[in-house]
Amino acid sequence: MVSHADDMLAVTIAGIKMKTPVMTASGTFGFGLEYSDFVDLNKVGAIVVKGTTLAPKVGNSGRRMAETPAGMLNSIGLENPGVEELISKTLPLLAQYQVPVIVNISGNTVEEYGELAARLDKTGAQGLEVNISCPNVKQGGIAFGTCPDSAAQVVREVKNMTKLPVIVKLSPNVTDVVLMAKAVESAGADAISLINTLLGMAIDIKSWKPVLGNIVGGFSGPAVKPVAVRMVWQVAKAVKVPVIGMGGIMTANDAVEFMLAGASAVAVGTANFVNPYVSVEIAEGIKDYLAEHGLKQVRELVGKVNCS
Amino acid sequence: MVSHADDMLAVTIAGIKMKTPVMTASGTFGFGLEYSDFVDLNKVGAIVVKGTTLAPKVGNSGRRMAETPAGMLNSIGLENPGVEELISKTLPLLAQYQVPVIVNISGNTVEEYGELAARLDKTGAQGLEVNISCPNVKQGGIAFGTCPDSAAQVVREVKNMTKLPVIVKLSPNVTDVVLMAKAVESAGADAISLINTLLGMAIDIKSWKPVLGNIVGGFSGPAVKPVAVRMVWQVAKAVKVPVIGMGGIMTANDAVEFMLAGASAVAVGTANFVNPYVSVEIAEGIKDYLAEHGLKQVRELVGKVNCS
Amino acid sequence: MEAKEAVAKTCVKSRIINQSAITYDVFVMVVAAPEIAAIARPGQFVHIRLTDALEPLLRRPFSIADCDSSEGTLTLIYRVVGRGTALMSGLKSGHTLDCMGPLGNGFTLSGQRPLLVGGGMGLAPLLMLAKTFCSCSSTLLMGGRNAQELFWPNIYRDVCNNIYITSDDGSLGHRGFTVDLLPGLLQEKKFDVVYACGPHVMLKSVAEVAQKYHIPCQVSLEEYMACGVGACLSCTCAGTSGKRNKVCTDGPVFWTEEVVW
Amino acid sequence: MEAKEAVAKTCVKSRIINQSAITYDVFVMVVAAPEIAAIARPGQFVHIRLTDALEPLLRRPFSIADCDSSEGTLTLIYRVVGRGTALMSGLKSGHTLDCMGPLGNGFTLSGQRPLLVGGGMGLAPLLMLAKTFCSCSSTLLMGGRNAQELFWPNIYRDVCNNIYITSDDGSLGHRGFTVDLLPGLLQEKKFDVVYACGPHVMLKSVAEVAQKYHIPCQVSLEEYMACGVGACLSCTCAGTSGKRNKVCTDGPVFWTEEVVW
Ligand SMILES: Cc1cc2nc3c(=O)[nH]c(=O)nc-3n(C[C@H](O)[C@H](O)[C@H](O)COP(=O)(O)OP(=O)(O)OC[C@H]3O[C@@H](n4cnc5c(N)ncnc54)[C@H](O)[C@@H]3O)c2cc1C
Ligand SMILES: Cc1cc2nc3c(=O)[nH]c(=O)nc-3n(C[C@H](O)[C@H](O)[C@H](O)COP(=O)(O)OP(=O)(O)OC[C@H]3O[C@@H](n4cnc5c(N)ncnc54)[C@H](O)[C@@H]3O)c2cc1C
Ligand SMILES: Cc1cc2nc3c(=O)[nH]c(=O)nc-3n(C[C@H](O)[C@H](O)[C@H](O)COP(=O)(O)O)c2cc1C
Ligand SMILES: Cc1cc2nc3c(=O)[nH]c(=O)nc-3n(C[C@H](O)[C@H](O)[C@H](O)COP(=O)(O)O)c2cc1C
Ligand code: FES
Ligand code: FES
Repeated sequence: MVSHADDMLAVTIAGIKMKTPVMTASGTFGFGLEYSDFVDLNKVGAIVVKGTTLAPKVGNSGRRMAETPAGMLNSIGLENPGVEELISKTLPLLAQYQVPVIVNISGNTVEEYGELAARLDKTGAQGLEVNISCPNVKQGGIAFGTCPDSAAQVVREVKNMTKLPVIVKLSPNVTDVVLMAKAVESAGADAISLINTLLGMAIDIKSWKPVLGNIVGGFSGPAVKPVAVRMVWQVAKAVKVPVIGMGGIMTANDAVEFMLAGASAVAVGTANFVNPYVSVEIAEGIKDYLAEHGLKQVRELVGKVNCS
Repeated sequence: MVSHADDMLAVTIAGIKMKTPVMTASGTFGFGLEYSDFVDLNKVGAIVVKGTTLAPKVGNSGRRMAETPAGMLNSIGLENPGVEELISKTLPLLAQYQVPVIVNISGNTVEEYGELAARLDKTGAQGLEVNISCPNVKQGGIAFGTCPDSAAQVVREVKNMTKLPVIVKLSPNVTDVVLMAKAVESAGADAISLINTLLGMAIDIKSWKPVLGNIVGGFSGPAVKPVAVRMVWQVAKAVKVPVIGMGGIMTANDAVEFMLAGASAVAVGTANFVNPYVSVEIAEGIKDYLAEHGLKQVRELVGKVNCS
Repeated sequence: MEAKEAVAKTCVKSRIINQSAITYDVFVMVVAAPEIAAIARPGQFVHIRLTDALEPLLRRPFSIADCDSSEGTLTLIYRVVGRGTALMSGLKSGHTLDCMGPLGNGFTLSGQRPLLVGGGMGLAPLLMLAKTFCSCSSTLLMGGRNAQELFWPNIYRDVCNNIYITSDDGSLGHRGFTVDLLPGLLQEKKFDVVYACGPHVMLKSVAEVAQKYHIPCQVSLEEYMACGVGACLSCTCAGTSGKRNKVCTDGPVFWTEEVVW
Repeated sequence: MEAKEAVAKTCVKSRIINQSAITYDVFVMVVAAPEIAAIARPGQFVHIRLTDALEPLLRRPFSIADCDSSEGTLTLIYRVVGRGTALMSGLKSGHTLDCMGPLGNGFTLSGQRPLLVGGGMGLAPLLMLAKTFCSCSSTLLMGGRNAQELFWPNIYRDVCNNIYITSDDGSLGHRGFTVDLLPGLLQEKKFDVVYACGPHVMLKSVAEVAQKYHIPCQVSLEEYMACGVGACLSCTCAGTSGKRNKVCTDGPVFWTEEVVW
């Protein structure tokens, strides 16, 4: 039964109905099932599964994660079992939950993105998140994420191949994130999510080697929040499609900050590792915030930052 | 008297001789004099003074600083007394110390940069740091810092107008920092410093207003270190001129990390606010590190990260 | 050159001697910082590093509410408003903080018959000032939201002879603001200087009234601070000289004429 | 649906019951975590959040070295190697940690006559394993750098009947590595399973020798972990099946045949 209080939190992003605006960020919540001992998956806004590629991928070798001040680096390199296993094994398991599942896809070429979209069209997935911003793979990631034309091409191809809502995930490693946002919006993106990880590096001063096997890695966690809030604010002002905000969200207050900046929904990533209950706790915290402020709907927050 | 141990730390950057590779970052150490109760300025590698403009500037209004997880935002907006007061009052005061003084300059136009360089040519300043990366002013900052051609133009103009060594300070808010580095190197930069602050934002969830009066601000401190190390590594590999590394340095270990990444010298910024003694303590810590590792010269660290 | 003068500003590892709660969110902390206590003047402040960890990163400024140079201790009175003060309030005696100070310019002790006007936590720095003036029986006008917030009369009982109290809701003393009583006081009594500390709106109206009665007035301002020593320019505010005032080093205490209100 | 089964994995606020130093950098900590103690098996681990602050941010994994389900306590034995363990070693009894667990797959208790081989801190998880086998008198082969590091014999004295010791410098027991004694032991005694935990190089050579003598062997691996529950893929390593193994959920204990060495 959906109570009145839950209604307060309900949002619809690009046609995807969510009970709460708190999603889980790709790559940080596995396929959801890994966290089912801690979180009632039915209480999560949406599960965005690990970045998926056509063929299975083993990812990068060597050490893959490092802690940094109030943040972390990862260089997983899109390890995943490939889209076929996702479709045949994982999506059916997720179908038992009443939670929208969004598949994060990554290709090496425009055609691969299209192929992924086509295959996922009628599989139970309720949306696609097009990852054009993975810093951890040579191709198929950052190249599309830093060039407005390539990004638009990917989005058009994906839109052609699927009827699913298409969220495009932007990289923060660009001079002008608004340019990228407008390019993918024009190309048909139904929503925009940001930020993916910043590109970072750490060096071990004992061994004189990079800490990560892949030398550089994706930088996430509370440390990056100021950059993420800024970019969400810039993009939300510039586009009409809904924005999903993420980057360093640890608490309900952080989520509210992103929503005031213009995010219609948020995603929690690194925070899951620190507190496995966080996605549900944040939703409850937002509800409390709304109540304290006499608001009836979470969407009353969206973009309400007063910059005058 | 210069002892042997001090020799270990001596570096020369673009002809500027420093007793230690630990400089103070512009805007975080005032004109040096403010910290003279804590730090023997003669023990600092070099003092980079606050960003200086032709005319005095009052800077931005409203709140100018905010703390973030392991970092801070500032929106000072280049408040400074103008180059004439610097030349007539401050540089003479600094002349009593045996420490190189580098003037960080910011202009609204290419000509202003040139004019600043010309005026500072014979004033006791031992070098210029050309700030083409201030995120806190509308003009004269970020525009030059994100376009390789404009950056090169500024550098050429400055080089034409002065015989002083010219350090060019790069912004991290770009897609391709190596492109910028190569552009300013080709234009004649004698050294490159990075990173300036990332562009960040914070929103007050009580008032629904941006925390900073200027809405967005420059993001610095330990939180940004992974981005800074990555960019220093990328740039140092790509250019022949020396690189001055900064961004989140709090300890001698952090400084060593930047030097392994390719920095010939480092600058400490935000850390001064936390520990006013930090610039000298870091130099001493580097000396200890060298001794422990059986190294004779700090330059033996530079760029020695082993990525094979 | 050998005999070195006492360094004006320093950072000292300061043991917490005592900490106690006055209300659920206001605490009194006594720390050992002999180097600072030896030279601190009323109106100056200390900038405190609460932890060696990187979060919270920055120091926090607190007025020196009292100072015992023979014991080498400083007293701080503070309200828990955020992460740093929450952390601070949880620290136990014996724990060590890093105190930087004494910072800023204190009050100018020029007057013979001073009136002190304090609102909220602005009463903290006035305490040391009042103690300095003790012999000449200073007068204190204090304001707060309600009786619960006005624990200050207890603190000042033995320090000020004359205490006037206002509260927003009338639950203690006069109902209204400090500035309501100010004209009356300035008219009757022969005060030759006003010292004020409290919320910005209060300071502004105190300054106006003092100016009207031609009584010199100093105010202690508050601003967000990073360095505390005049280096970062986080804390500057418009000054009447045309230059910006640094609250941390030009202030926190200013003559009202110096401030653009 | 009403009577809910004990949840396999959980996060519990765990009071530190006791903490003591064994050497200058190795500590034994006992925490109250009844929910975890009730179901923990040898070889499993807990993932600990040390502070509510944002730094250090991530949890730290520690093997369950002992577990008292009736008392509801877990024992951890850990070495201070960095920021998190340094912080941990400074915590006093009564302080509360956040323990997530029990995580991972423990040892398969299939053997009747097990040989335990441990190096360095790898001896921590073997302790609970040895206690489980106590009745059938397990044998332990332990190695360390020097006598100073080999405080373990004291810990294991009442747990294992037969203890063989090696040290790199010969300051205690046989001079050399555990693997030096392994062929002799596997030849003579009739061990039907080997359980090993320690540095990767040691595990590799133990696996080789065990394989040579056709004795099934399990090893407990260590990897850098973010989530601890199989979600982030930080900790995976190449597996012989062609798929990558997640050390946190497929392991940390693996049959040697599963591991690409
Ligand atoms: C010169 C001076 C003297 C002060 N004396 C006292 C005193 O005696 N007693 C007392 O209770 N408070 C005093 N304050 C205010 C006190 O510094 C803040 O309440 C405190 O810094 C809040 O820290 P926080 O981490 O709890 O809050 P947060 O909001 O978490 O702090 C975030 C950042 O904002 C800064 N900040 C927050 N509030 C203020 C504020 N009001 N003024 C300046 N910076 C702020 C913090 O220092 C920190 O950098 C004084 C401030 C100044 C400038
Ligand atoms: C399953 C498992 C069980 C373990 N059991 C024990 C034990 O019983 N006793 C013990 O002393 N140690 C054990 N370790 C190692 C222990 O987790 C690390 O020593 C500890 O995390 C170091 O934290 P730090 O903050 O002091 O070091 P830092 O170097 O500051 O830590 C930085 C990051 O690296 C990670 N890290 C550092 N060293 C290791 C390591 N060796 N293995 C995995 N992650 C590491 C930390 O968790 C953290 O994320 C175990 C590791 C794993 C994976
Ligand atoms: C371990 C890890 C793996 C990630 N994998 C992916 C991925 O496969 N696809 C993707 O689009 N983003 C991936 N991300 C990025 C996150 O989805 C998110 O954008 C980023 O971490 C910022 O949010 P956070 O600060 O809350 O973690 C990954 C992040 C982490 C930490
Ligand atoms: C308060 C403040 C003021 C700054 N002002 C300037 C400036 O005037 N010119 C400039 O080039 N950089 C300025 N910077 C950037 C620093 O010099 C430095 O590049 C940056 O802070 C990163 O280093 P950090 O993380 O050690 O602080 C300023 C930084 C801070 C925090
Ligand atoms: S706080 Fe830095 S100038 Fe005042
Ligand atoms: S630690 Fe995240 S998958 Fe193993």
